[in-house]
Amino acid sequence: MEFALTKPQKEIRKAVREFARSKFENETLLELVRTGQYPADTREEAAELGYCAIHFPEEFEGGGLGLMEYVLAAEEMCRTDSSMGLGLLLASFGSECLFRFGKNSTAPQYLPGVAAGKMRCGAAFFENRGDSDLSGVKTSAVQENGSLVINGAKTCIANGQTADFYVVLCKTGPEQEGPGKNLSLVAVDAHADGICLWPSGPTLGGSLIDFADAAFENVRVPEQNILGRPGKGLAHGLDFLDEARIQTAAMALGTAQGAFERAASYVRQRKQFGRKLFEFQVIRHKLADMYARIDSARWGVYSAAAAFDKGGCDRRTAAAAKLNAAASAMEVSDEAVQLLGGYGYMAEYEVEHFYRDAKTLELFTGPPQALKDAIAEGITGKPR
Amino acid sequence: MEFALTKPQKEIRKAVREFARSKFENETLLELVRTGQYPADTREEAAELGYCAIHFPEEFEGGGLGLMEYVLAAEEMCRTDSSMGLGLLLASFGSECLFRFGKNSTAPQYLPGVAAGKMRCGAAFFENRGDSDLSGVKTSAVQENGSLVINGAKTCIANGQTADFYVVLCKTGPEQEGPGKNLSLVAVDAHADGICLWPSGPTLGGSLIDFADAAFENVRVPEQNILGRPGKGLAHGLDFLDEARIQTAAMALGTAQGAFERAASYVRQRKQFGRKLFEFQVIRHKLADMYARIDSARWGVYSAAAAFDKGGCDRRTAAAAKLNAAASAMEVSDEAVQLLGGYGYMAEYEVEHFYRDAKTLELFTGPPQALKDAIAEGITGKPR
Amino acid sequence: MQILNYTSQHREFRHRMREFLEKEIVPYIGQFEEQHITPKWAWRALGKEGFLCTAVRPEYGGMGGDFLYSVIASEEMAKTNHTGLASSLHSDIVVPYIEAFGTEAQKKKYLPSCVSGDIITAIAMTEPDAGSDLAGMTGTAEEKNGEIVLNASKTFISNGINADLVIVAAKDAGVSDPYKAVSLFLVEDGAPGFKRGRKLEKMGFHSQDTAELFFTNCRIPAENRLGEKGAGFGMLMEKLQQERLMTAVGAQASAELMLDYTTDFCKQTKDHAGKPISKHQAASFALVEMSTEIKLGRTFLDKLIAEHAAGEHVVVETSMAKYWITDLAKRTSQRCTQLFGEYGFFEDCPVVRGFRDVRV
Amino acid sequence: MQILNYTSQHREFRHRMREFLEKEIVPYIGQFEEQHITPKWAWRALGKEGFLCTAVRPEYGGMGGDFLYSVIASEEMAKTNHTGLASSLHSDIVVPYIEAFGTEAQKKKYLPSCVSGDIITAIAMTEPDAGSDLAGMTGTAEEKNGEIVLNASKTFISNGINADLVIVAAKDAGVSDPYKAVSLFLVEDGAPGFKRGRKLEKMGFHSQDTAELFFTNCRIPAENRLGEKGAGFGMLMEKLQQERLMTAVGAQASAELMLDYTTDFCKQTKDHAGKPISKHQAASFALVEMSTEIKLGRTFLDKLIAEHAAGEHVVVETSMAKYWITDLAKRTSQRCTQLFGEYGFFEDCPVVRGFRDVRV
Repeated sequence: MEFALTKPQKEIRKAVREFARSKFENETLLELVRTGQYPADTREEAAELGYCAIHFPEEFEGGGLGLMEYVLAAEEMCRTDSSMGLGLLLASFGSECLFRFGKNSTAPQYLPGVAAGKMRCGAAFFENRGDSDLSGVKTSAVQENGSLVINGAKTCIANGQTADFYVVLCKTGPEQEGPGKNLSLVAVDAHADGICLWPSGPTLGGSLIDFADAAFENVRVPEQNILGRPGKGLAHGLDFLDEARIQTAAMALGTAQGAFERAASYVRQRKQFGRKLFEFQVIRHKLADMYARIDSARWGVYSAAAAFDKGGCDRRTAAAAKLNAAASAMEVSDEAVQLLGGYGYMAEYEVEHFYRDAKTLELFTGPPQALKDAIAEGITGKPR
Repeated sequence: MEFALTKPQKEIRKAVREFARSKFENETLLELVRTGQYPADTREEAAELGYCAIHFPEEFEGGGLGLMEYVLAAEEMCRTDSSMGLGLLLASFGSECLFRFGKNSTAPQYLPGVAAGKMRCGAAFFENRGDSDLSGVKTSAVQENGSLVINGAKTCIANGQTADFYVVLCKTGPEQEGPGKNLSLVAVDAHADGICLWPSGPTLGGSLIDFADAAFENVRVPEQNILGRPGKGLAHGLDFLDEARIQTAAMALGTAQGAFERAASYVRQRKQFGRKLFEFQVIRHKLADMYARIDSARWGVYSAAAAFDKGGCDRRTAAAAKLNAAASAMEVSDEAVQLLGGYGYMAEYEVEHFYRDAKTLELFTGPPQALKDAIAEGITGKPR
Repeated sequence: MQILNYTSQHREFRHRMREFLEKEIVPYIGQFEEQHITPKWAWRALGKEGFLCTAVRPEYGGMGGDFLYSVIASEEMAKTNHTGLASSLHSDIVVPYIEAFGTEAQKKKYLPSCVSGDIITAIAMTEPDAGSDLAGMTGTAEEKNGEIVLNASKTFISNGINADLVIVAAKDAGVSDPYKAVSLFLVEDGAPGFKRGRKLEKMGFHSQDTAELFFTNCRIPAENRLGEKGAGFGMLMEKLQQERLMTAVGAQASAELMLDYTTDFCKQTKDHAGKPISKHQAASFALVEMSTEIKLGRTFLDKLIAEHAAGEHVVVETSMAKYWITDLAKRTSQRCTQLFGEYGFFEDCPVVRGFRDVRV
Repeated sequence: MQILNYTSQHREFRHRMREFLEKEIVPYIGQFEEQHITPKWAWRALGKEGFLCTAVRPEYGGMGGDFLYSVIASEEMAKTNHTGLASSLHSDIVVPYIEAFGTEAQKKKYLPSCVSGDIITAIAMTEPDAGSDLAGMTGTAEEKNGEIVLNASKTFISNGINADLVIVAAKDAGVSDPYKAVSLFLVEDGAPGFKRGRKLEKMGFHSQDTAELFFTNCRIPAENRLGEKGAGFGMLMEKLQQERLMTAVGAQASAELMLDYTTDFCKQTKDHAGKPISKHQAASFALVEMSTEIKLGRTFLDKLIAEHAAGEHVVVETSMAKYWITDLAKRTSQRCTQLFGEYGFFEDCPVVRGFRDVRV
């Protein structure tokens, strides 16, 4: 077994790190985090270097690389700054659905725009804020003269108000069929008539991303906008979620690493009671715990990504990678806030937004309870 | 990055698994665990298949393979049964010192016997039961007419009364030099005059291994019995400890996995309140937690072993691998005991000795506080 | 502020019991642990000194002590760091069934010997396939010719080997509602068809004789029913609060004992530089953190003891206490052993027995 | 058993304050949070109704209430789920210094306005480079021509912008023993050389005006020394118990509030099958586990409140309570947000403000 990155992987990681370090500037960045203004320029610069579509096929202007390379880039971005990382990475959230489930006519329409850092995607899956189970989707898409007519409401859509297109999980079969059956993923242009949007409200973290709720009222799209196989929307949605969980896990990993590095550097500089903080055994042990906690998450994320690229990442592996990485981000950023004392609470010292972003990542793409349900299903099958 | 075992690695793992499953029989085994009687026959059978010296050089009848292969074998043995695994694996504990630090005349004398499953090694490092810091070693080895004369006392030596030779960490410089300086590792034949042994007392786990204390009174061994470089005993001892920690981590990993599998199988069979236990969400989530916990430890152990084989495993990586694996063994076996209810407490259902072995592994080769000291030193350097 | 108001009589009782245990019991505990049973003489010695069943009323031979005496006896027993003399089980869990639900004849017959230690009791509820699910119980009781015929297998029965008298829960096969089918029965040693299985091999509790019990067409006189027919479930529920509370009392005392042992060890053991381990910052923080948790448990528990003693209904809170405090004892055992370093996995490390025993 | 004996007057006070807050304060909290400060009118309204400084004796304008009034006021404020009206800091931490250590003239001058809310107070101890290490403080005070000249930078000062009166800790540069060098000083708004820095941007506590304060050759009259010269350290130590206790009181109330919000959410929110989330086994266990921990914290805290009110020395136990209960509040915030699923990271999720605020 080899535990070394390939040379191109190392190069990507290094290049992304350098990009992030040079472009994510503390003062501007804190201002963005505070105001939630989107760093459109930085995204375009990232896109020019190919960082907005590392894992898209080349035919859509992507890098043609794997999820592993995406993971390495995501980790570096979030390590440099979690909020900036989330801002750049989540802008394309959901666009994978346009190429993962087979050729689709909408892919050339949107993906190059995403790859260029100009377009954003809105994944419109959830309808119930408190329940992340997708099988309860009720938004309907009914065939009518070669079109699909969509009616329903979605909540908590990332890039909700700024997206150029949406990936909407719809019920394409009769309502009485029962939950989860006959769903389909449908690409919907943001300019289509009948979409009404309003902000889902400000968020705790991920503050560069706008979340919105949407109502679809007789929204018409061409039939061929169905992504993947009609009626297989739930399976596709869950498959996408596996990929999204590995992506989120990578962001969490970077968030943990970034918080750890800030804390380590703080305790090396800061004096108290006549000694540097890092000389106190209790502080040292906290650093060691943080280090070991990150170590315990990192390989799981990498191995899930590697398995995904080989086509073999099962649901529980992706879920476990995210569960561990998100928990590690929470614990490590929590400890970082603690280690910085009063400064940990201050925006200026950054770790406070790492902590808020960690919580956001923990709940996005599946809170712990949903991940545990998925893992348990992998172990014992579904319960009755 | 590849996350796949090589074909030979997979084969070894499979072969060891089959060996363990066929040879570790529940009833005999529980009797052994209860009485602490050593399974000498099973060890010799394992040796015939090459499992007692996978990572020894071929010239000493070893398999000439890496620590990675040792790790895979150790995991499978402890997964099948933690006590049996520890019994077979720890019999050679410390013998790596005879070949890791350069050619030594004692290697051909003992290693083939260990590889054959007939000889055992006693690593005599510690002198203070409550303090695992090796730099405080006081046992002296003084040069006298081409011999070394050893005086001092050691505690908690694994295979203490059954070892054929000891690896003794001695002070070879003047006492006033201060702690840690001028130590050397010395191989001592168990038949040498002046060794007095007595049991360290029964142990909580690892019950097939005998632990003893030893007093060395004017014990004479040839000068060339110094292992590695004279005066570098502390460095060698710590290097050995890195390897030993990765080994112990692998045992802990197998222990966790074995406890998890027993618990998963129990909750699948057992009915309560009219349903199978595994159908209760809380039980399912516990299984998921256990699975994710093991997942969070496994890759760290493998990557540390892979790095070790490449010559590049730093101290903190080994320490973090052990910290995570031991914690995972404790948590998972604890939960397994809990999930089995009253049966979890009964010897017959096995998980209780997994739990005791997990605690033993957690403290052996460095309790958490020592590991955290080591990790912190890797991050910030030594404190003043 | 003292939540519990121990009187000087209470303190004198505690002192007397502690002295007795140290002199008469503690020296033999090693033997009990090795033999996997605590001999009956130890029970009788305890009874003779008045340390069993302190709550039983004087007319049945007891001292009629208040609940604090039970707490004291249980705590002092826990501080001997062994579990074989399961006197709290006998005094505070099993015997109260007889006193609360027994007929006058039953009470006259059994209670004085329970107090003296001549009768050791056990309670047999758990079955191999039902676990803690009482409604899933399958053991049956049938009335035939003025006798009761029991058929049941019971497991994990503490005092199973020593018990001279066992309270057995079984169902009337004719009643379909499981909550109305259970009755309790008093089965004496030697009843025809009552057999004890093997002593169970366990992780800990080595001085205690946990066993399987088998009742095969076991015949007992009809008057050995305890309480009303079909009222078993209700009786068990009624006693739940005290049972849970006593479990918490034992676990709390055990956590306190382990922390004391560990604190002593850390103060007395020096590192190679001559500095006590307790002065290592990580160890000293660990001790403070554990003692904080233990104090929280103690305060919560003391309040419940006072409430229980005052007859308040605090069954939810006692469940919480049982859950949290047994977990506290487990966590404490896991963390304390760490502070002993390698010594922490040797049996003569003073917290190792606790590490095994708290998992029951 | 009630550990704390609230009288009907206490209950009436609590009721009155709750009603007042709901009507007069809660509707404006969103504004306070947005403006990153709570306006002075809110303080005055509170003072006017008698909810500030309840402990101050009647001769200085207060109601001379016992410690339970302070606890009630602090709890009711915590239940408004915001931190801007830091009345507990003012009433129970800062003002007690003046009442305990002030001269008659100082008390006459300041206390009535503290009670009425016309004076808002702050305490300035922490310095940018010294953190919680008081001995490492570098701010100095020198007496010159009957005046005191202060030079110090202080940070993380709650009420920093609003404060009309600041208690400043500074050292006499001439005294080498750091424990004998610290004195406390009363600095009024407008004192020459006293400047406020920026409001600090924080993770939470948005309605509170935390600020840096600068004293540059700041001159105050010599009679503005509070207490004896060099006695600062001792005064700070003397007040530590109440400070820690009040922190724990606030954190406990906050944990209880978050659990209430979460329980309500889980009961009201249904999954797609129409089943309330609270009936999902994992969620219901999580709620029970959290409520167990919270009850443990509550019992421990109530006992300490009773002991503190009775004048007992429980400074170690209050440290434990502060450590454990603030951690409890943090854990509760982390676990509660999980139960909200994706909604748990939206600001209008009711526990999100708590998630941010408890980290202070």
